Amino acid sequence: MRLPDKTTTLEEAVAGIPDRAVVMVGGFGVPGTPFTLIRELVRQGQRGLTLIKNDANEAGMGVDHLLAAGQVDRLITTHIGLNAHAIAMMNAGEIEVEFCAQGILAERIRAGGAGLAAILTDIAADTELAAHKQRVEVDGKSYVVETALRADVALIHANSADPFGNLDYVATARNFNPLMAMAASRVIVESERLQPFGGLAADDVHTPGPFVDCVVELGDLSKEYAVVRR
Amino acid sequence: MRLPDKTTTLEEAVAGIPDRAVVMVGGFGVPGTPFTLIRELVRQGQRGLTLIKNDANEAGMGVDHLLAAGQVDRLITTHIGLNAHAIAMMNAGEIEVEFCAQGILAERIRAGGAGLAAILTDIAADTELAAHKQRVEVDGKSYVVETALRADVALIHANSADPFGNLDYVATARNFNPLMAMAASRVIVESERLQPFGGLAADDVHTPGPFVDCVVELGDLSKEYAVVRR
Amino acid sequence: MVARAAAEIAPGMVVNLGIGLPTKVVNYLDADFPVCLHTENGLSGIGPTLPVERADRNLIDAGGAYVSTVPGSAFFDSAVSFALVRSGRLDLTMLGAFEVSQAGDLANWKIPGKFSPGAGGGIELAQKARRVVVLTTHTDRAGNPKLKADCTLPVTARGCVSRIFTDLAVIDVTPEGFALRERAEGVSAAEIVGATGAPLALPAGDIPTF
Amino acid sequence: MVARAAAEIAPGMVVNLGIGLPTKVVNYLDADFPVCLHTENGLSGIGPTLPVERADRNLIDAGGAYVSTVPGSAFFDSAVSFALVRSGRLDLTMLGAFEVSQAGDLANWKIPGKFSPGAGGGIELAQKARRVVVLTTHTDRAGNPKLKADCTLPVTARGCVSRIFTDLAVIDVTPEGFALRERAEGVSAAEIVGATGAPLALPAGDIPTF
Repeated sequence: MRLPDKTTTLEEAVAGIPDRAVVMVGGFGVPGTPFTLIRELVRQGQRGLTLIKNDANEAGMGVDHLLAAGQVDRLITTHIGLNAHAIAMMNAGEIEVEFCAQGILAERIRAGGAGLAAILTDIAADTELAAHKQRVEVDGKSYVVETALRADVALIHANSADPFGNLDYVATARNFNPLMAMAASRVIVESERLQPFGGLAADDVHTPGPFVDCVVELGDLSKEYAVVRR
Repeated sequence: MRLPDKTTTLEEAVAGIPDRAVVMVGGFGVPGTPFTLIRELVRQGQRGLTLIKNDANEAGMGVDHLLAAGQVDRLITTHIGLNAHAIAMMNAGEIEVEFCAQGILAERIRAGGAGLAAILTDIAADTELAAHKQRVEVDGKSYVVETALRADVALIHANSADPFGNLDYVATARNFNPLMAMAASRVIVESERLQPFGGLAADDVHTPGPFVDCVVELGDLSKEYAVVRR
Repeated sequence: MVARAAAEIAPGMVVNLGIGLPTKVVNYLDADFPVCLHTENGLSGIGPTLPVERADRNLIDAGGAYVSTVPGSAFFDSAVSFALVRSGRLDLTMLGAFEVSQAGDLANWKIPGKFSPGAGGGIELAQKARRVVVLTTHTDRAGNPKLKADCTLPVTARGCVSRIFTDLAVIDVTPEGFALRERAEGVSAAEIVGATGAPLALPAGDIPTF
Repeated sequence: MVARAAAEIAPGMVVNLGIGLPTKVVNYLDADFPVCLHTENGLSGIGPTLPVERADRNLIDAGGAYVSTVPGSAFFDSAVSFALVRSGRLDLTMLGAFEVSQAGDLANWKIPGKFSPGAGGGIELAQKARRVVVLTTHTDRAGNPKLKADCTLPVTARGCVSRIFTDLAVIDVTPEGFALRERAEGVSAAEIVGATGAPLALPAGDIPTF
């Protein structure tokens, strides 16, 4: 026995994404955002996408390219305050935006990755975010039903990967990546480094290979990955 | 700023456990079972305990000492097939046993650690394990409500710890330990090694320190930790 | 039978081999065969089982055997391990059985009054692996059929079993019930029908042997 | 005001400092003070903020500032980060506010028609930290009170705020409503009452200053 090899090219990896796909995109701000996969999705031009991402990056960066190209119908997110362009598109009705409390977005994605139907929580119960959501009473208390989120595709940025798709992340670039890497039918990874089989210590793997479908090694990183000078 | 120091003695750590406490105990078979903490709990003699543990270890090992000493009223578990003594006590009505599907026990503990009220799942829906559990309909499908589990105390076995309670685990000794280390009001850790602050790489921490209350460094390991010769 | 079952594993699969007979399937996989073996206590990429002298006290499979790693193994906690199972990343599981019904219901965890150790991870493996096959003797020790019209024991999961490998035959569970696919060398179709506790559809023409 | 708020932090606490004013509290903590700062994007043990030249591109806080680690820091994913918050491991959070009601309701995430970027992690911090204190100017730019009988803006969480630090005063939310605890040096109780949009209970005797 040996483990399967899932390395592929950027073009092939992204070509598997159909129009109208639901696409999870890792990252919280710059760290962990798969800028190269996003750029390729812009180049290939799939349309009618639903994006699930913590934030909308900033204007002119990351998923904003998908918004600007008119490829996105819907965005499920927690906060888009750093992208005035995304707010303008939302206000003009050019994209539909569903806001979620940040930790609940994380849990809904994790629930999808864990094969659960939903979680029950009291978070945001008093707010307009949960105003129209189903409620369930358990042991005499009322909870909001937060349904699991799954996607057709997840775009993941890793620090290092082996050919089987074992991944690690670095610092706060971890954020939503390991959650989304469990919650999609097709998990596509861009990795700053490609290690040989066994190159990641088995105890230090953050995302186990069985969750991953395609591994793309990054060459030199584009400027989008760099420290943002404000 | 510096991080707080949570190291303490074995005796002090366990002395905080009251009679009738709900106690989670890490481990799956031998690996990850906190044998030293269990032995101290036997020595101190707290009674009327509810244990939450994947298995009942084997007769004469681990939590079986608590069962034999009559300290346990109730056991929430997935499989006790390797401990004939535990099965005999269950059949004689000397302990009450609640069985749970293994991954659902893991998720119920994780839900407790994540501050959720419950998860909705179809697992075991057709079996007697879920026969008397609440059902909820979501999007036209019926799901079992599996309520979150929390404990008064969690007994955790780590490979290494720093004084703040950052932990790592090794190999399959991880199992339920990181889940239980999030799900108890008081989390007590026995660690094979005590590292200085910064001795664990921030990217490789399996349980972050904020979840942990007490860290006890183990000396030489007792025979219970060794390879089992059958 | 175990060798025949091993042929069920396709290249690239993630596979969980249940305790008992299924574990032996690993002995029939080629060194160069691309497959990932999963054990629910928290390991993907199981390597060979080790003798006690070379065992790592912290490295077991769900059955308690001292196993090893391969290049590319990963360890994870029990929640992640079953997340993998429930979210559809487990392509195949091979399980033992007390009974299998013609509807594919599986009973393998409890014999009321005799054997009630708990289900462990069996329910999730049976219910959520993309394909569930059973390895079992065709009849129990008393000679009673394990393949039945209905399960009489508490079920593990309903309608989950696709195929059954026994010492006598390979049998598929179809929408019409049990269908004989292959017979063991030297075993007749009539013997198999006689040892099966529910109607068994026979193929037209010769029955392949294994 | 920020210095006064810093005194709210007790030794051993796990603390999340919200974006804006609260972040500055860190400047008033002693090097030897035992505390763990948490940021919801996945770090416990925040170290000093770094200038751009020394920044690590992968190491930010939830507000996007380039921060650093301390000996004993840990990184984790967003699910673990909020598990920590929701399960009661966050002792204290300091948040900004648009409005606080006399019942302790907090509004700090949305001004309909003007500012609707989403709540980020604010709802969970407000709802689940063991203690929630607010740092804010006493009035908005137009001079209108931010402390009100009821919130007029969409709430973040109800009944969550324990204490409010403003440029004018330290005010507690009690079962009977707002209660003045301290006043800024040179500010009279009458000024504070005048700038507060709900009844404010005054202490008997002298009012301590900060």
